[in-house]
Amino acid sequence: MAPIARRAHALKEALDRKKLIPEGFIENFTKLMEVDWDPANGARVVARAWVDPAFRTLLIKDGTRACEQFGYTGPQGEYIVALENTPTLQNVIVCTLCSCTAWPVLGLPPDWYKSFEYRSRVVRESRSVLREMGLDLPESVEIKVWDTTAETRYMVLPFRPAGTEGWSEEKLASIVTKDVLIGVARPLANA
Amino acid sequence: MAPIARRAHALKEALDRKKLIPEGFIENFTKLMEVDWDPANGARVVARAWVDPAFRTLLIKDGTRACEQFGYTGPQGEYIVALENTPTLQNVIVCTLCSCTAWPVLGLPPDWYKSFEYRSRVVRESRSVLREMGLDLPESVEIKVWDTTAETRYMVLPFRPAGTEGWSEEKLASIVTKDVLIGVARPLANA
Amino acid sequence: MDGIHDLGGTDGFGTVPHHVNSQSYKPVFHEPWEHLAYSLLFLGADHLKTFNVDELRHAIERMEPRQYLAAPYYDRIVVGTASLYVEKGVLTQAELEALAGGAFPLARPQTEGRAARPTRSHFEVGDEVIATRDFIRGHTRMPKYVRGKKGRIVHRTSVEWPFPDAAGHGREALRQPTYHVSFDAKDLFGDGAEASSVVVDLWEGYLEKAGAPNV
Amino acid sequence: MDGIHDLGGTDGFGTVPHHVNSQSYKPVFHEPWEHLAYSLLFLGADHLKTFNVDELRHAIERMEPRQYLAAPYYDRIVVGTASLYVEKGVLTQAELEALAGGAFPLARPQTEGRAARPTRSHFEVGDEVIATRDFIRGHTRMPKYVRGKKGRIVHRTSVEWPFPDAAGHGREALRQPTYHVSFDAKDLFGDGAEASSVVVDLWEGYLEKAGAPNV
Repeated sequence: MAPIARRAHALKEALDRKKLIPEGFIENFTKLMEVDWDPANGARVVARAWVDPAFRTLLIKDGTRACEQFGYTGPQGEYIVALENTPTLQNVIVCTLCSCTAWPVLGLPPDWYKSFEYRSRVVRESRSVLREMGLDLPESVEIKVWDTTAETRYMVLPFRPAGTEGWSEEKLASIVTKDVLIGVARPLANA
Repeated sequence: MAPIARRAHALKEALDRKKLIPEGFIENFTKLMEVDWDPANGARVVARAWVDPAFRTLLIKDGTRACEQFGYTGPQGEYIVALENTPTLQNVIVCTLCSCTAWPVLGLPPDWYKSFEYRSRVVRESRSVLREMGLDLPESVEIKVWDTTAETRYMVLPFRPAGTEGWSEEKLASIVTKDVLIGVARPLANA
Repeated sequence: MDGIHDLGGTDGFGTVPHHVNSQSYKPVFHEPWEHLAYSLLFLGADHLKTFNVDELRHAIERMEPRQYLAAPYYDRIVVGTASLYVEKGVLTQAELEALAGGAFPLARPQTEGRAARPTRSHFEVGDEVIATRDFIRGHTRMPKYVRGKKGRIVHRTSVEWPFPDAAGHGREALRQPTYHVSFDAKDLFGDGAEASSVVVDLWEGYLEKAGAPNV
Repeated sequence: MDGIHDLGGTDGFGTVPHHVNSQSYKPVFHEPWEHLAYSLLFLGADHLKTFNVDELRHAIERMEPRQYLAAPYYDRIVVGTASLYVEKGVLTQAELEALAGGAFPLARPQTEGRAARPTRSHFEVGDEVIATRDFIRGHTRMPKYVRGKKGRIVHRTSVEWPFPDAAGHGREALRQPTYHVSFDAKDLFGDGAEASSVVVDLWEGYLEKAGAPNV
């Protein structure tokens, strides 16, 4: 088998020779993926929900519309549902069948999210998987796993940690990481 | 990863250095595998059952004892059950979990029997698998698949084909192949 | 299909290769060819309309299982995408292999797929439903770990999408809402289950009202 | 365990690489090292009594799934056998790697296994039984495609064998008969099933009387 770098370039070259790739198409799409789709987007949405009760209500009722207010739309973001954590409930997102994720608000899925280890294990051994990854939840915290098997794209809405009173939205957003938005981490005031 | 030939020899060498391999152990066991365990054994059992009704009754009632009469005993042959075909019933043997087979009467399992293709498909798509392999059974023939998931070791007892009247046991045995004993082929008088 | 890709609940894999919050996630791509995987996929699915994303998912599922398991993620996207360009007649495998200077194995052949059953009345939030006992040879988005299991609807989508078991085969596909169905994790994975519940997003055609016969 | 080895019913694999009666099956081994796989396995299981064959099966199941799927058959036997010699303290992985002149990956770690439930009364030929809904993390010889399914007993063995879910972990194992349980293939694989029935050989501890609650 030819190495994957050679196969990937062969596919591009074959399409190019048939003039099927519009000028700038790959560059523009790559910029979307590398720059525009970013977990900082989701973090801004979460921070707003933490400081604005009306926005929080909208986010939970209609995540797509709430994210649209920030301009976070596009492929893999057409139907966004926010999953609200509480101190005793941790929501965790996976796609066991492939790799579906809310690109516009979370960015492209990270390698570990697409790993066979995560996909196979988190639905069955969620607590052990989270502990191994560094999130050791007490038994009193219930874990709910959301398998992204259709067109809904989930984002986790974490609960605002103690010690963040009076923080600006920007500072609040800074503790909401990609891992927090997937549900394998919780935000910390002293992170 | 070191190539498998090197890993296999390393395992032998490591055991050898600790003087754990008795003189001749590997040679004797290899002779058993290469020479003694042979599908010709099972073929002799089938031929006897075709010409000797009392033996046939014993084979069906207690396959282990019937095979013992020929000296076909040993590992993977401690509990032998013969599965009787009829013109409208084809028994087929598989081991979906690993590779279990009745070594003393069938010989070691062939590569295709141990293939992921056979193990995954024959329980679910038995008719298609047999057809692809060259045994195109009419719909009127029922297929029963036996998964060797415990210690029973199966052998298929085919029905004696027309056109073999008056044949010697030796000639009868000659049309009972390893594939016939596994159940993916039927014996033919004009093979 | 009950393929190697349907990984939920499979035992034997080791530790997830990540410690939380240890990565910046930049750069997004690690190899200079990786961005081509999604770019050329979206070229075909979005710009050229040569295939849809359900077909892409199915093309990846149709990879020979050993190839699927051995290939890194973006390699699988490249193979699935290339398979569809070839199956749709845009490119040939020979062209690709000539340009790659070596073998370029593509997905295994398609099966037929299946149409969605005709629309029935919708389910409501709170309804108990059973995931059908169907064994689908083609594309489906119902993971096998819910087959025949009882769950409760927690959300019905306000949008409808093409039934993937048809769309994934390039067939005309009815649109249906999907449902977030909450399953008790113990019903799915026995006493060792470590979540309280697993919520799966299922097309209407994958569901039957609980209490119907044969469930 | 619901491992990659539990292949019955998995979709996506191609044609069986064989045409009936086309091979002489001689020579039995195709590579000069292949006979070592079984010889050194039986050295450990039979002559040295270092481990049993159930443990060997489980050691192979514990191979990293990608390694399992990529390895030829006798390679898997070598890895399983070597893993047990190392786990039992007879050899070390370092010794093996030094002699092999390269990496010698072994099976992933064991779990605990489980004891058989205490003996009950036997089932009889003709009884309807249900394969338990257990999800076993360790070794088991009940393929997942029969879990929770109803079948009928066609034979009870006259011999009893160690319960593999214990024996496969080197634990003291109760002996039980096994039963040839005939399942309607459609119950196992839906309408596309192509056999009339699939008969699976199941230890007594894998079975419950049909009609018991929750089945």
